[in-house]
Amino acid sequence: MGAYALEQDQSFVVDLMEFQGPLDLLLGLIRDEKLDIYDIPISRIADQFLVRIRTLGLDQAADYLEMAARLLRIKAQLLLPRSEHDEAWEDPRAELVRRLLEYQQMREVVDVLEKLAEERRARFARAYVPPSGVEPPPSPLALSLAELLTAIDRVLRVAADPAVHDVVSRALDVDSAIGTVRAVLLLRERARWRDVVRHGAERWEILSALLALLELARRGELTLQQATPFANVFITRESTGQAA
Amino acid sequence: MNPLAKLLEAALFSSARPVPKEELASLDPESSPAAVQSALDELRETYDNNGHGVELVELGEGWQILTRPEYTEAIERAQLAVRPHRLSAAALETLAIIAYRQPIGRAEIEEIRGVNVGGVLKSLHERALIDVTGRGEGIGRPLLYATTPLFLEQFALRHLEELPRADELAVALRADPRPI
Amino acid sequence: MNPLAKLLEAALFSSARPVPKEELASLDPESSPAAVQSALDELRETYDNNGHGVELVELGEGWQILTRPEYTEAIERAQLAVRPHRLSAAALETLAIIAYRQPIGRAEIEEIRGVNVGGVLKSLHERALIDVTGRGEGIGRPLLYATTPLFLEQFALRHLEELPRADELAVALRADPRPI
Repeated sequence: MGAYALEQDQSFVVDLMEFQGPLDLLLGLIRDEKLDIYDIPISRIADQFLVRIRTLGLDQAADYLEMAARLLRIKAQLLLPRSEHDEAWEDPRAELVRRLLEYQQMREVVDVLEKLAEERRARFARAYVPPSGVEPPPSPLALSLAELLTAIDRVLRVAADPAVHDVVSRALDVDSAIGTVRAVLLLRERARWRDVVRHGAERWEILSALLALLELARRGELTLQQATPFANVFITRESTGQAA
Repeated sequence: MNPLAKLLEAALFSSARPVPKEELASLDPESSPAAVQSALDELRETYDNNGHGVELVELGEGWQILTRPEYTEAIERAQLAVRPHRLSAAALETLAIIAYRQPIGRAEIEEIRGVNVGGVLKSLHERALIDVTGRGEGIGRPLLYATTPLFLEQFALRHLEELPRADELAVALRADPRPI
Repeated sequence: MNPLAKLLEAALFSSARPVPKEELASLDPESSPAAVQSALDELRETYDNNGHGVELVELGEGWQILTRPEYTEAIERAQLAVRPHRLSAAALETLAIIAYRQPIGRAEIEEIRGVNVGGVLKSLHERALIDVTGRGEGIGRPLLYATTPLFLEQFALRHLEELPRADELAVALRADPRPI
């Protein structure tokens, strides 16, 4: 599954070509030609780079085109005339050399990581995990911003899809009605039937609210009063009920 | 232990389910059923005689290494003491929607998530991560939810503006190949 | 084995992930950290000296029992467990950069790798090998990434310092190219 996900991104194309990007390709050329990385003959390497990305079909890939443009720019800069003893002159290749070395270093680390991962893959952890016996009591919440951001990302992906509404008959939802009642009673001590059931509520909503009220009354979170039949129902929060 | 007993131990350890004897036998085609049985006996005796926290048991479906029951309670207690509780994906998504769209009513959240969020709202409210801040316009004047100061505290945010904008997030978390 | 070592063995057997040191310590509140360490040593020696198919290793900020590599092939052939997928070269390069430069933003990773890394970051994040740890300074306050404990675990590292230091690498960074 993970491998599949990785294949989804554009690096897949580059994977096929056995090159991880323009720097990798460039290093390959330097190695093949046995060139000194600190003294790259830019004009020659730029021409070869262009030929290679054309033959490899990478001449449409932005990352490779950017590198090609960079090489041609350095080539042009090196052709500019300069005086014999120009102290301020900077080799236009310096930045490229720095990046190539940095990339090479990173590849060395990749070799280390690959070896470590291979060693770890060759060992299995315990697969059977005994089911926990008890419902865990509420323990401190561990929340990370990253988790929240990932959730937002999931939401955005889903929310971007066109909404499709299916009409289904709904079962009672007493739990949410309980939530609504509790929420109302958080705001004030006394409430009326109208406060917990919206105007024009569907039958399942009315029934859910009624069951919720009865349930909460049973749990002692509120009391229900109705002066006369069909009169307004008053809902009063019990002070001993659950705190907010 | 003899080599076959060691192999069986590794295999039983890495299997998610009890392993039938035929499957254990297939680990080493050279070994006879009698050799497999005597290796199992050796493994069981090693666990029993050398004082181990685990034991080898034969269940209906096969053989399995299990922790001894007397340690279960201590292990569960230690896990609870150390492993913090995490919010479910559903709760996080609901919280994310409220954080970005507050104040927001339940119907609107359900519209975005496509599922009933009654239970989730309730538990977020119990955890004091959201609160009812008022009632909206429209049919039934729905309750509106918003995040609480505790929410900011839990995510180590100074204020809501520290959350990335939706468009930034898309760039940061999503595959986003440059235009060619 | 001593009673604490047995308890630790049972706890380590009950987890598919490395068990954090704090959790091991809280198994028996009466035991000192030194006692826990010596029980762990006893358990490791028992596995090593008495010829077991498993061994005790320290990794990813905790301890874990793992099968010995010589049995992997037989276990896989008998289809009792499967090895996880290898990471792609793109994923490894990105992880290498994050491991050394964390916390690091996407632009900086792309600068080093020379390619777009949006998709790779997303899959590494989905596999919980990296995490967002904050936001950087500068334009758009980019999200910053760091490696997770699971990264250490999957590369069997105790901590990041086990990776080679820059001066231990064969390629040394040299400031300027030779003058022409």
